[in-house]
Amino acid sequence: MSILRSLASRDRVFDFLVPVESPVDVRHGPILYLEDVTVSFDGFKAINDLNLTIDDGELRCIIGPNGAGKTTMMDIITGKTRPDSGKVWFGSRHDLLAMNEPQIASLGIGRKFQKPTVFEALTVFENLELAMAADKRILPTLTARMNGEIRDRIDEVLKTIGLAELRVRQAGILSHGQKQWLEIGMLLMQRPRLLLVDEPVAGMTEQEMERTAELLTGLAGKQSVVVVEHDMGFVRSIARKVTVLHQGSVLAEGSMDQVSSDPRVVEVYLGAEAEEEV
Amino acid sequence: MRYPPMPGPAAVGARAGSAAEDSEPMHAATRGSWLMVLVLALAFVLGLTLTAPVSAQEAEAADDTAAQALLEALDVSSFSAKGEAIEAIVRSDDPRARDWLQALLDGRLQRTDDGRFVVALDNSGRQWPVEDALTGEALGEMSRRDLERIGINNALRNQLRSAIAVVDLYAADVGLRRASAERLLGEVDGDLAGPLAKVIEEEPDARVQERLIQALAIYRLEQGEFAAIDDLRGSLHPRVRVAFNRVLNSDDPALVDGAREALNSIEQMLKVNRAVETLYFGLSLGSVLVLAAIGLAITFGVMGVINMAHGELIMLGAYTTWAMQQLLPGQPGLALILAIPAGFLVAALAGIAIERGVIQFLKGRPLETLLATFGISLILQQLVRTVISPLNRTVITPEWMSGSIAINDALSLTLNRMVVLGFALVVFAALVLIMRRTRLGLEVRAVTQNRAMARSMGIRATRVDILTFALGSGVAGLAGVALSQLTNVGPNLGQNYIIDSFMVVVFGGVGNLWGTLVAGLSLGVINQVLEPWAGAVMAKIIVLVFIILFIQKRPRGLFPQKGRAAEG
Amino acid sequence: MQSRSWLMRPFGERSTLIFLAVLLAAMALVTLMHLAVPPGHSLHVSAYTVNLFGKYLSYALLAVAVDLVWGYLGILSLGHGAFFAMGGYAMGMYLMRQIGDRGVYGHPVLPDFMVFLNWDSLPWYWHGFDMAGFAFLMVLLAPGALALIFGFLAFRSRVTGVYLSIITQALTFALMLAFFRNEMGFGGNNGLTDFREILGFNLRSSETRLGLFLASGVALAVGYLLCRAIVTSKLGRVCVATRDAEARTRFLGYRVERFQLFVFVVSAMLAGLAGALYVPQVGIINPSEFSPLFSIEIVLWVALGGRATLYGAVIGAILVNYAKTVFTGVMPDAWLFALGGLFVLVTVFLPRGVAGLLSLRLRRRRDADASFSAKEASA
Amino acid sequence: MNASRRIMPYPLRSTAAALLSVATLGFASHAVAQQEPIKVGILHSLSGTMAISESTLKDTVEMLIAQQNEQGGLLGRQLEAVVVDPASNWPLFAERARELLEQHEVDVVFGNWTSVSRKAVLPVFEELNGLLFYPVQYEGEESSENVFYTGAAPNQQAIPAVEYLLNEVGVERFALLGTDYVYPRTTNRILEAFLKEEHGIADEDIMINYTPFGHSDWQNIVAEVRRFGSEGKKTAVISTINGDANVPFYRELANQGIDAADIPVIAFSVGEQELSGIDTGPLVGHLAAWNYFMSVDSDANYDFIDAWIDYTGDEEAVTNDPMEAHYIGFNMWAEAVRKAGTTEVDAVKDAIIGVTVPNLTGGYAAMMPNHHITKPVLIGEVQDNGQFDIVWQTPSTVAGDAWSDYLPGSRDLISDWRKPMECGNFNVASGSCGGSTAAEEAEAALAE
Repeated sequence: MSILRSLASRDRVFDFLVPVESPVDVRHGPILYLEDVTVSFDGFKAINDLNLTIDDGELRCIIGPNGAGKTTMMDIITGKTRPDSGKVWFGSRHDLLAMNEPQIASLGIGRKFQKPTVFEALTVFENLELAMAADKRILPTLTARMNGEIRDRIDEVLKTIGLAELRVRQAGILSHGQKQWLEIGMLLMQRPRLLLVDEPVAGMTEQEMERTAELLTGLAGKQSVVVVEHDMGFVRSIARKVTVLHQGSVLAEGSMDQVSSDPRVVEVYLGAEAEEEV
Repeated sequence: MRYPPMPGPAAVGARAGSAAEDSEPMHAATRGSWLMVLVLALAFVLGLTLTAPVSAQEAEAADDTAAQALLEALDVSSFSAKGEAIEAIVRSDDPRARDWLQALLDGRLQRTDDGRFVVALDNSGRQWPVEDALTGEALGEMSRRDLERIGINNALRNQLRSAIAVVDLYAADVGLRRASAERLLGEVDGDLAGPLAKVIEEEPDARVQERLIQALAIYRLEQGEFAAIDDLRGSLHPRVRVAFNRVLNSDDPALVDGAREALNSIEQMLKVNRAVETLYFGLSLGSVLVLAAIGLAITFGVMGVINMAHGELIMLGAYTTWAMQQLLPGQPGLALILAIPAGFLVAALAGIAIERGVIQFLKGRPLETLLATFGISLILQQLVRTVISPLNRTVITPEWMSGSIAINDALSLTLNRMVVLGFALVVFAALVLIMRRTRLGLEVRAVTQNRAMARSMGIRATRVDILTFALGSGVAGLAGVALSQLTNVGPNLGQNYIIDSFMVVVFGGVGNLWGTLVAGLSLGVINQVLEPWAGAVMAKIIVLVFIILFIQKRPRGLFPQKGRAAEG
Repeated sequence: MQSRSWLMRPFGERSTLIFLAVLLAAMALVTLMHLAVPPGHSLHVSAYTVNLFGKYLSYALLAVAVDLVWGYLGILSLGHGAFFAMGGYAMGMYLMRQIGDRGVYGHPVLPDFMVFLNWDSLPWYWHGFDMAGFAFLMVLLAPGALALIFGFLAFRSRVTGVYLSIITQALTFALMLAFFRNEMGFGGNNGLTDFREILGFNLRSSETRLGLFLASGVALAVGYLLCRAIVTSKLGRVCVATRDAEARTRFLGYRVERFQLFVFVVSAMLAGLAGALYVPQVGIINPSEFSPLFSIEIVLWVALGGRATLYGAVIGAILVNYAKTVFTGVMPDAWLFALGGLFVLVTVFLPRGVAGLLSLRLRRRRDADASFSAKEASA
Repeated sequence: MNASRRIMPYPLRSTAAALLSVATLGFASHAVAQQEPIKVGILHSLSGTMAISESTLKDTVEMLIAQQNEQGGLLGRQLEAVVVDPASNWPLFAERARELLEQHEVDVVFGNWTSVSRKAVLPVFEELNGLLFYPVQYEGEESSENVFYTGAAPNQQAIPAVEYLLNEVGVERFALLGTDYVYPRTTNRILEAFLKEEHGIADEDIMINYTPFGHSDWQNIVAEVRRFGSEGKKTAVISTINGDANVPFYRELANQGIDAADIPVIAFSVGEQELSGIDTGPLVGHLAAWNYFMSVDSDANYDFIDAWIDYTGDEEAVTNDPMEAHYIGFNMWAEAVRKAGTTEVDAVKDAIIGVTVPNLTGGYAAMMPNHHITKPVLIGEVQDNGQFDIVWQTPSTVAGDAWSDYLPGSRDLISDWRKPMECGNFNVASGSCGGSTAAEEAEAALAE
């Protein structure tokens, strides 16, 4: 009986029984490591033994036509979807498949959704406050107080994302672009080791795009960033290494020039655009 | 009237004394005396049937004053006196005797103010068509106010049935003979045994013969005749079992052993029957659940609308049935048939009204629809209370739906529930077809999958919503029509089913008709299997708790919708 | 979003202060008009009316409890009547034990219904209820425990939205059936009644009734403050976050199910407290308090008053029940029409309830608070 | 609405008073006293599930009041009905009772149907010393100084009915089916004890089963009864099944081929009104035990029925047992008021004991010292026209017994509200007032 089992695994009930999360171990290379991951919905293979490795501090762009499994891959990494088979490791110590979303998040994996999701009923300030890396168990949250240090961090991020003067506005009334920014801001507050960014520039103006590009490239090095994006221009502007997904598995990998010269890629994906661009 | 206004204790006491005598004839012990008389009468009736044409005229000519006297004797207050009067009628060689007894049994034998006896051919309504009990000539209609019924009690009913049974042994109609043979099982006594043996030899119909043999065998068994056991072996009839049990404490060891051995085999077969019966009960309860829930499976499952007024839509269907029977007095069957489309229509229209009036404003706010529709349910209930009546309404069960089909002597399946079971399956099949095969079904599925996309492909989503909701509501109406045959038709009818319906849908998996079917039937069976040892209440509680826990284990029910759409 | 301790925070809100002021004023006024004004005078408030108000206040507390989970957590519980009733039964059992040998059979220990159902000894779960302390503890723990178990199962398997509403309804329905059974030892359909005294005070004296009225008022105030403190804390904001974007909250590292469970249990305990105050004032508790209909009615109070404001819940509870008292008096048949109509109208035309009518002022106030916290933030 | 007045509920005023004291002056009228009419409170549910049964009782009392007023009222004062609606909600019953006694200061109350509602109002009537006339057959085990029980106690319905089955029908096996609440529970326990002790019926010949309110799926239980009845002994069902559950129950009986002649069902809570909602065809021959049937042949009854039909203006209107109980109760109260020359509660309470008024069955009903009345017990067989044919009745009237002789708990208890005893639960064994178990079980309890 599931209840009994869950009662048996008491760590899910009592916080103090949760083993202290050890810092991510990246001494031997990659920070994220997917091996032979496969997941299917009703027989349709969204991910088909996918292999992917992200190095510490790397900025990686992932491109691919619709239905290539980009979002599903993110779901798997963040624990939202369980793969049918395969391995997913964070550093060399944490098996992500054994964890749920909050645990993964608290390990330092932050995610920005394709569709910007912020807490519309809360103010910009409060959104950031909630995102902030802190003791997120019940009582500490209940008794949490504001202090100068926290404020400074929030202000800092507010500046970075350029929403300083909107801090007391409800997030619900922000423009689409502003929401994107706020969400990125929430990621920054989490101080993640690995950022998963799904289509960050959708619905952004040129200037906003540039700033986003700066931001992301700026983050790289301190943190590892994985960007899923359709906008080729944007990808070119930031990408060092690009991975092309097709039908749930890696089609090609390398620098933008390498992949865009890869005939298979051109055929399945860039082909169309290349012609347009000409 | 039985008793004049109550005077002092003494007088009443005396009457109570007579009341004690009233009950005399009902004790089996005293049956013999008048059964013997019967036999004599029979010999005669038999004789009649041999020389029919001649004796017919004689019968016509038979002295009506004597007959009048026979009937007069029935018109007394004391039941014992009536009992004697009935014997007298049986004893009289009057060919009309059976008709009188039957009329008396059905409460159709009436006395007019001027002392004539008439038989009401149909005693429903205020005006009854009657015919003269003696001459049999039709007397047109009479007001029930001008007629006084010759009342009988249970004791007399028993006496009459046995009497008629014996008469019917010689009836030409095999149906009557079968009925009488059934009746005589366990009623045979010394006086009847002799002639019965003769009847058996002459009986052409095998079934009647077999029955009569058993009937006789029971008597023989009681007389301690060992051979009788073989005639009775394998019969599941309760009376046979009773006979065997009686024998168990006889002093003839051989007989006792034979009886015990026979009993054991009977018990074995009964166990099987019991199981089949429980299964049937479960399925029929399940079919009710399915009927009640299937409409919800559409509105809730497909449209995601929590329609708390669903129960009241069921209620509307039931009331439509009642209204139909009011419109067509005397034809409950026809009314019921017509109520099926009518009930569907009424409920469907109500559904459309609800959808247009409230639900369309609450798109994407399921919890709010829950509250709003709950309000509607309250209004509908109170509406029925004020407009129609707070009292339950009488819905008549047509002949072809009452009674039960005997599978064997111990197992018989009730007809009304069998009809409902079948009805449920038909409705279900129809719905599945609509969803799978029709344009509407296609559009419905399209809209539920992806509203915007469906729109852009030119599907008028609003129209689909209306139709879907109307369909779901209409099916609720059908459920009401069926339920009117099983339970009260009253303002609270809906409330009793709404929670169960939701349980079934959630348990089966939202948006999955098959899930609803399986869930409904299985819950019904579980409930009925539990009931005998857990009791009705506990059974219900256990089922509820089971569902609650099940939802924890599988939040999306038995047959969840899979795939990306359902994720997160 | 101030830097003071979470418990003190509500006192920084204007709405809370206004609410407390009004509540206390009303209590004082009623007390005064009951005691000081001589009977027969038009301003006299009779014991009957005091009793009535006491009932309304306990309902109001119940509504606050429901608003906490529905308004801020987005969980529409159709089973809060169950927690209310359990608190009521806990109190009822204490009051039954207080009757002692004054029951019709004069049995020193067994309540009357047990005597005539021929029970020879007290069932185990009745022990201890002769002690006020234990009983009052149970008033909180019994509903709390039920909420803990039920919530734990429901939230960890992520049963949400409509499904949750429906199984909460199933829960209270199952409990109703169970309590109707006489074997349960809670008096079956007749429930618990014929109470004599509470903590030594005669329940049939108007002084005690006034006391209970005041107690309900205080309980409401405290409950309101507690809920306010919760919703203004960071935890409160996590709840709102969960309500609006559960998945997002998870990705931020919050164990959503635990926050839900915590608030759910707190709410259940408040409901239990409300029930415990309700029972001695109406003088009977029976399984009909478990009926799903009652639970849904509670939700209506909140909806009418306005979700996610807490004071809206109080307004709603008092309005609806007052209307009920009036309607069932003057035009009984119309009551269900009125109630049903309310359900429809409020949900369709008044999604933010009475409180929503003051929405303009509300928004201004919220901005005020926000800028206030902003000032603090930049300070 | 002739004599009755729908009053604005008091809370309206007092809230107004409490919250905006200005507006209230208009309402102060109730304090002004002149030759006031006698106020008769009516406490019957007019909405909710119990409205089915109770609303007709409200009309009955209003009719009786109207009739009384036509005869010049009481003590030269007019009677005035004060109607409130407890809406089938038990706590609300207590609240309304308090409203009647405290706000409207009624002189007497006629009301309640269910046991639980009576239990709910009991403390209120005792606290505020009111008068309640309770018209429904009930489980007994109660005798309050302020309540007069004009319905049947178990010994006025259940016991005689079972004796009829034993002696007249020759029943040897009994299936006791009931809805799971206090009335069936107590009645069945009394009957069980009675059958075993008085008639040596064996355990295996008694089957007891309880079902929830409004139970609708009777397949299993009826099948069980069928088996229970096919053991060769004459079997009868004693039904304390309540209200809505009856229709599906009788339907199932008929469909499974159980006929009144084979296994008669005798019901204690199915009367004319309930039958009006049932297709009586299948029920013909089944029994009911009451103290009154509409088919009773007496002038008093015919007058009452005519009056009732005039009052309701409904040709098909039926009368039933609780209506007769109110008829008796009302007349007893009126008689007592005349005797006492006042409506003052204590005076009426003393005066009413021993008062004798005609009942509708052509006899007389007397108020006993235990606040129960004498009644004849009638057994009727259902006819297909929805009426009952009276097939048997007790030779003389039976006095209601508050405390059953067949329950260990109440065997030694008697109730006598006359001076000097003035005790509702006097223990003849211990010779003390205050319950059966007070004396002996105290030690036992302390020993626990």
